[in-house]
Amino acid sequence: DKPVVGLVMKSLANDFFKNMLEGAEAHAKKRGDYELKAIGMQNETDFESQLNGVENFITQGVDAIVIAPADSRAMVAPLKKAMDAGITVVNFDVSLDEQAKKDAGIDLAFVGPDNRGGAKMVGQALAKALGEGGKVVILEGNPGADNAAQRKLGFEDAIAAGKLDLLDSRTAHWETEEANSVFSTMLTAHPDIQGVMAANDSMAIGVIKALDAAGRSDIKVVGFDNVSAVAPFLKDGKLLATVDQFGSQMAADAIDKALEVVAGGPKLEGWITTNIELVTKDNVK
Amino acid sequence: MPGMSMKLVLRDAGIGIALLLLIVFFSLSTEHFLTPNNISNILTQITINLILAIGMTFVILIGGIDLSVGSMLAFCAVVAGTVLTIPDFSVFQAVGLATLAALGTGVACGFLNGWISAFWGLPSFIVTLGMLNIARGAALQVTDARTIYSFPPSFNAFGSQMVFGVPVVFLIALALVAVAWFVLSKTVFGRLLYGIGNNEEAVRLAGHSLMFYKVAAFTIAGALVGIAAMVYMARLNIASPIIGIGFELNAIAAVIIGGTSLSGGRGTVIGTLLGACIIGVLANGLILFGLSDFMRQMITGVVIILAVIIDKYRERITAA
Amino acid sequence: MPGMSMKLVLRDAGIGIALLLLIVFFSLSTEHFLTPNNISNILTQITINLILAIGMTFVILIGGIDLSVGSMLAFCAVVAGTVLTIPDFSVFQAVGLATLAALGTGVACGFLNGWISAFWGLPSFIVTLGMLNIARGAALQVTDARTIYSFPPSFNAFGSQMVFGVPVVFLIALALVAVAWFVLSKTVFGRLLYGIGNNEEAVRLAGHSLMFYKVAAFTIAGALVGIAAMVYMARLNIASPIIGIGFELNAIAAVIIGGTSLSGGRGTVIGTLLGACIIGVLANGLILFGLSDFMRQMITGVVIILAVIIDKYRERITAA
Amino acid sequence: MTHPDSGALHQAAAAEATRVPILDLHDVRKRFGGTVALNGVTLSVAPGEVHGLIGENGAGKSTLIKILCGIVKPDSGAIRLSGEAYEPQAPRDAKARGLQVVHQEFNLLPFLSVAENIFIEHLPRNLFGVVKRKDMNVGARSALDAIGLKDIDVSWPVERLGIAHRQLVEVARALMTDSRVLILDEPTATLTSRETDRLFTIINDLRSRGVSVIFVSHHLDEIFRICDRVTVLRNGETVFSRPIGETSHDQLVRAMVGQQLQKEMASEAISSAGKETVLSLVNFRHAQSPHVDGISLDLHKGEILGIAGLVGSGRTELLRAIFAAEQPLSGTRLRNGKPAPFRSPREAIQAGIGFMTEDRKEEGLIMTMPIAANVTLASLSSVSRVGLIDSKLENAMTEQLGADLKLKYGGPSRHAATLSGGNQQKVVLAKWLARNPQVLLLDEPTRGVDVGAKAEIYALIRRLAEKGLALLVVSSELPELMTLCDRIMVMSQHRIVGELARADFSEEKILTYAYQGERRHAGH
Ligand SMILES: Nc1ncnc2c1ncn2[C@@H]1O[C@H](COP(=O)(O)OP(=O)(O)OP(=O)(O)O)[C@@H](O)[C@H]1O
Ligand SMILES: Nc1ncnc2c1ncn2[C@@H]1O[C@H](COP(=O)(O)OP(=O)(O)OP(=O)(O)O)[C@@H](O)[C@H]1O
Ligand SMILES: [Mg+2]
Ligand SMILES: [Mg+2]
Repeated sequence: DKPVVGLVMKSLANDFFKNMLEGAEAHAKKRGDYELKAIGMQNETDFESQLNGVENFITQGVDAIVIAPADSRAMVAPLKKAMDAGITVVNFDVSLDEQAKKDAGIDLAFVGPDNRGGAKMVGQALAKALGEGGKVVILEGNPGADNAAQRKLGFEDAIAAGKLDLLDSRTAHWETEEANSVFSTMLTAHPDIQGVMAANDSMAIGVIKALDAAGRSDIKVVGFDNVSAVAPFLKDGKLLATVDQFGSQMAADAIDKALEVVAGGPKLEGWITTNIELVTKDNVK
Repeated sequence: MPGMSMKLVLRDAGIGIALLLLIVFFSLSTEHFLTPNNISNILTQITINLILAIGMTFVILIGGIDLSVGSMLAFCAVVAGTVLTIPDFSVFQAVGLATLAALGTGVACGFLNGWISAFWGLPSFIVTLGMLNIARGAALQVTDARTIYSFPPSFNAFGSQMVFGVPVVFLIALALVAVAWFVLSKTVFGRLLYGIGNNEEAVRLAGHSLMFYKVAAFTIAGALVGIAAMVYMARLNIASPIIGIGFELNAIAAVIIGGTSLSGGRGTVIGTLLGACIIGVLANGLILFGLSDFMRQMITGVVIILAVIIDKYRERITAA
Repeated sequence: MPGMSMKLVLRDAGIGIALLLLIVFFSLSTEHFLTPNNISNILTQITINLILAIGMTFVILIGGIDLSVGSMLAFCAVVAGTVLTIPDFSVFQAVGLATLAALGTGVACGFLNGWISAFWGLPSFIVTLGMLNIARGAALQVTDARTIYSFPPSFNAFGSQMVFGVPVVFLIALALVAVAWFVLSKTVFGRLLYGIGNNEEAVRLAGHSLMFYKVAAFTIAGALVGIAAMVYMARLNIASPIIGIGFELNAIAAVIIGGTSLSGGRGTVIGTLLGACIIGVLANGLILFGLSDFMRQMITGVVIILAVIIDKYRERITAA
Repeated sequence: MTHPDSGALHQAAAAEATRVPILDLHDVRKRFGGTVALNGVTLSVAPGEVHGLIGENGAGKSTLIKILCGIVKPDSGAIRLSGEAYEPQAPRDAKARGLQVVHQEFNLLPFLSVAENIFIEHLPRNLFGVVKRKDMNVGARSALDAIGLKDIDVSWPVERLGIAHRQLVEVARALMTDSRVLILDEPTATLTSRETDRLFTIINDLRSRGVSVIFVSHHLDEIFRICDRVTVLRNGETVFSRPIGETSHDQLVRAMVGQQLQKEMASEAISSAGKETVLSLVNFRHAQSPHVDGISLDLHKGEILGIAGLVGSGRTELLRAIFAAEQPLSGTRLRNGKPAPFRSPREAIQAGIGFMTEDRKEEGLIMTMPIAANVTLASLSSVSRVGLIDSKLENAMTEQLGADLKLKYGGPSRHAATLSGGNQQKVVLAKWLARNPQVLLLDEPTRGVDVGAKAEIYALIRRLAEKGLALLVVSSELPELMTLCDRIMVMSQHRIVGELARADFSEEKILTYAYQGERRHAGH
């Protein structure tokens, strides 16, 4: 009968992974030659439930596990266990840590976007708009989250490349309300802010609302993820740019790759990059 | 006699002293803290927590607790958000109906919380922990995890309206504090809530229905969640099923820092107001002070403890 | 007389009935639930929550609460993880020292929780809420938000070791349950903890030092967090400063579902074991059952409430 | 039932009193905010002496005791124990120096077993700190046997016990440790004469072993029966301290209240009982009752019906069931001849019934709320308009009832917890009087109330009965029932075993009935 694919994602209570799941489900329906089982986790840092999910999949004897790891290191050991059980494993969205893979003695390809590159891309869009010496602040994602760290590095790359002046960098834990509060306060401390780099669009929305409330239309904001709620802001210029990672496609691509291997295809290797795209007023849908 | 009245002032001031110390400290140590702009920022930032904490005060006064306010906030918001984005209504109709929807959802959830715990005699901790999961799941289910946005601009404008530099939403919260204070300290209803928190059995044997008052306290908390959800939407112009995570802890913290006893029967909503101010001032001031995120988190913990220690110290002095 | 003993069995079984119903339901409705593999999965998955819940039982029995266990878990883990990755030690030394470090950190934080609340007479809710922030901030600060990894392979292997299909870490937790049960029900120390939860003043009037017992309860909870941190590290092979968020609610839920009164003085650690099992079985079974995540969250909430309702219903029946 | 003859012991005590007093208080003072609780107490207790401490409600007896055991610190004054300065900082210090106390309010651990409660100070343990449960249970059993509490199991949680049993458990606990001074704050307030007799046997035994006992009671006959010496406090001052042989009942009363008391109690009461039945029970079976046929009785308008019985005979249960505080198992309750199937106290109250419970701390008062709030708790609608409390009205009502009941209090806004025990009891009574009920159920109405106030309360009850109020009074004090009631029913083992009309009242008859049921039960 049909091969079973276990899809392990992060929090499904999140537009990004929700889109991803829907993409995967549509894909499963379209192909029709495999069975999809998907799980998510309770929240961003709930490593346990991903671990439990992988263990449950091993118990159920799925043919392939396609995983967006919650932590680039924690998931290495359970995935090794899955591989030892003869399950095909594909890693997507967030790359497992190279060193950790080496230590565990596994070799696993990565299908996914370049978070750091994407952040640099959107950061440079801001740098271009501000010019050299532009004063910016960063709103970081959850401290300790791999993609948050990658995006922060990407922003810093852009700051270095564009010779921007970084005034402050703080976390708002990916959240709109917290971003709103934290940013209003940052704006009080640094009234001369010219640009804001938010590590996701939810926080960018919080920033935009804070700017509205303060009556400041001179400050430029960039985000990340291209969630549908920012489309109006891109159109009216309140959001300068964001990055689309095509999440709905990403899981489907990874599943395709996994099924190829299950069907007897060659082992995957290296980094199979997926598309990212800068979204601005010009190309927003 | 002057010593006596001094003591009374101190007692009433209570946690106010800790708040004052914080304000003085941040005024002296940071440049922007006492600017009108920043003050109105702080007031805006306090608002939602304060509204939730008012409702929480009712629940804690009867010896209960409500862990579900964060999830309920999300649920109320997405229900109201759905109504608000129905295209056929005028702004006026849409906002009116959305407010009713938010209140209705909050009241329904709060009622369930109260009814289940009172009827079955279950600890409200567990019942509202259940509701925490149910309301969050429901919010995700009805929206399919998507954010609702593009509310009427005039609704959004209301969220950042100021009157003499004071945010209108904060004035609403303040009005709610006043109403809650009146209800709790002047009415029969409030008196009996305190009574239940102190000695349930005595109140029951005096011929009052515990069921009614318990359900009422949770329902009031639910209604206030509905109001908080509307304020959230007006401020941020979105309604998402994942908002409000962890808000319950902040609301409970405001109530308890404000001197209300977790075992019920003692406390005031004025204390809750001060408690919410402490939390808000601390969050704002520490950022202005320029501490790193991690240090800020540690110091927040330390100051929360210090604030209640100061309150305790004051109590010891006035008792002596 | 047979009716009588039946009643006693029912009383002791308590929440066990709810657990049994859940197990029967999932066995019948899903394919994989009762497989040896899945059972050992469930047991592994329960372990950490169970260890934390044991400590929480001590704290709740004296009428306290500990909101800081999740943050403390992270703090203990990163401290122990740092020790564990010091290159110069042998595996044996490293694991030994790391265990000491985890225990020491947990004990120190727990002691502080207990001492501050007992000495100043502060509600433990607020003190441990402070500690929640302090420990999390400290964990982030010492690691600069980085994950610590690459522990000795043999340490990691230990985390997934099985004995007759039962995970070793679960056996450790079970041993801790046994010790805690013994301490609480058989020793003078344990009985006085119950006594304090019943009526603090009476215990004080009987000439005992409340301070000692309160501090001890929180310190024990801290030590158990240290053990849980080691288990976490052995299982996931990492130590991250952001682990354990929200674990306190799960631990408290296990204790209360297990029949311990949130106001103290009543409950057993066996109940806690059953409560942790309910939470674990539910999480596992609902995934196998194939419900969508959102439905699963809602059902989790409903079942938590139902479980305590069943317990209450049983109580009413046996009381009659 | 022979009262232990203590004549010989008196002489021994008198001889010892000339030696160093074991406890010596000089000019001890204490004030709480504006209230002066102790205003110069001087007291001296000799070794092996039973020292009676009496005074009106609020005279300062309990405060004095709290000072002695380290709960409250005195403002000034000197205390010496065996000649050495004594300043206890905590209850532990007092215990270490050999003082044991049974407090007026209970301090038990409701969910722990009776045995654990008795041994809470020193749980028997082995080397590893493990409780020696067998030893503990055996020890507790014999401790309970010693004070005559045979019918309860030491492994029961205390929450299952009635209030009198709880009191006895407290006494048993205090007796567990050898002490030099044993202080008993109104231990007999909830006991029937059987238990009181046993307690006195124990006190005599302690006295013969050289232990000093401070005994607080509002029952002067008890003071004369057991004490070697008596000290009277009035308004926080020692006004009188004398060997028992050199004083008289009247003298003590005069010293306590500062004037001659009217002989209210002895005055021959005229029954105002009417024909109209306001409350009747038909085969009414309360929750703990083992008898299918239940209890049947009629209560008439203006009647004062007493219910006597031994501790645990089911009197409290009966009142609770009438009031629907607990649902009865079967039977009918009629109010003015019509069936009244109340489902909750609320409905009982609406039908004009009031119920003053025996346990003021757990069921009667809201300790941390103002006195006024407690007084109006059951009649909030009459002090409020459209749900708003009229605090002027509320205070007026409180002051009015406070005056009627001779309440000694700091002001209507003070917390109930600041009142002395007897005054707390009056507040509970005031709560029900404020409602003007037609039927009032009273469970141990004068528990801890002093003689003067008791007379006032009796007079008040009589006046209310004359106005048509029907009262059902449960009391463990037979003289109280005999003074007050028009009719007395005797309960034993959850059923009515006898009824006496006023003309036939005598302690002997009542006790015969009460014990009769007991014997029959034992015979099974
Ligand atoms: N904590 C307190 N705060 C304020 N006043 C108090 C407090 N404790 C006692 N008092 C007051 O001190 C006085 C003495 O009270 P105490 O309890 O010693 O009386 P008592 O002689 O034991 O009376 P009773 O016979 O009614 O038990 C009373 O007026 C009482 O109201
Ligand atoms: N929940 C319970 N479980 C078991 N026995 C109980 C319970 N409640 C009361 N009893 C027992 O029922 C009997 C009747 O108690 P009740 O309190 O009515 O007696 P009483 O005559 O009023 O005596 P007291 O002077 O103790 O108040 C007592 O022996 C008591 O221990
Ligand atoms: Mg007293
Ligand atoms: Mg009774």
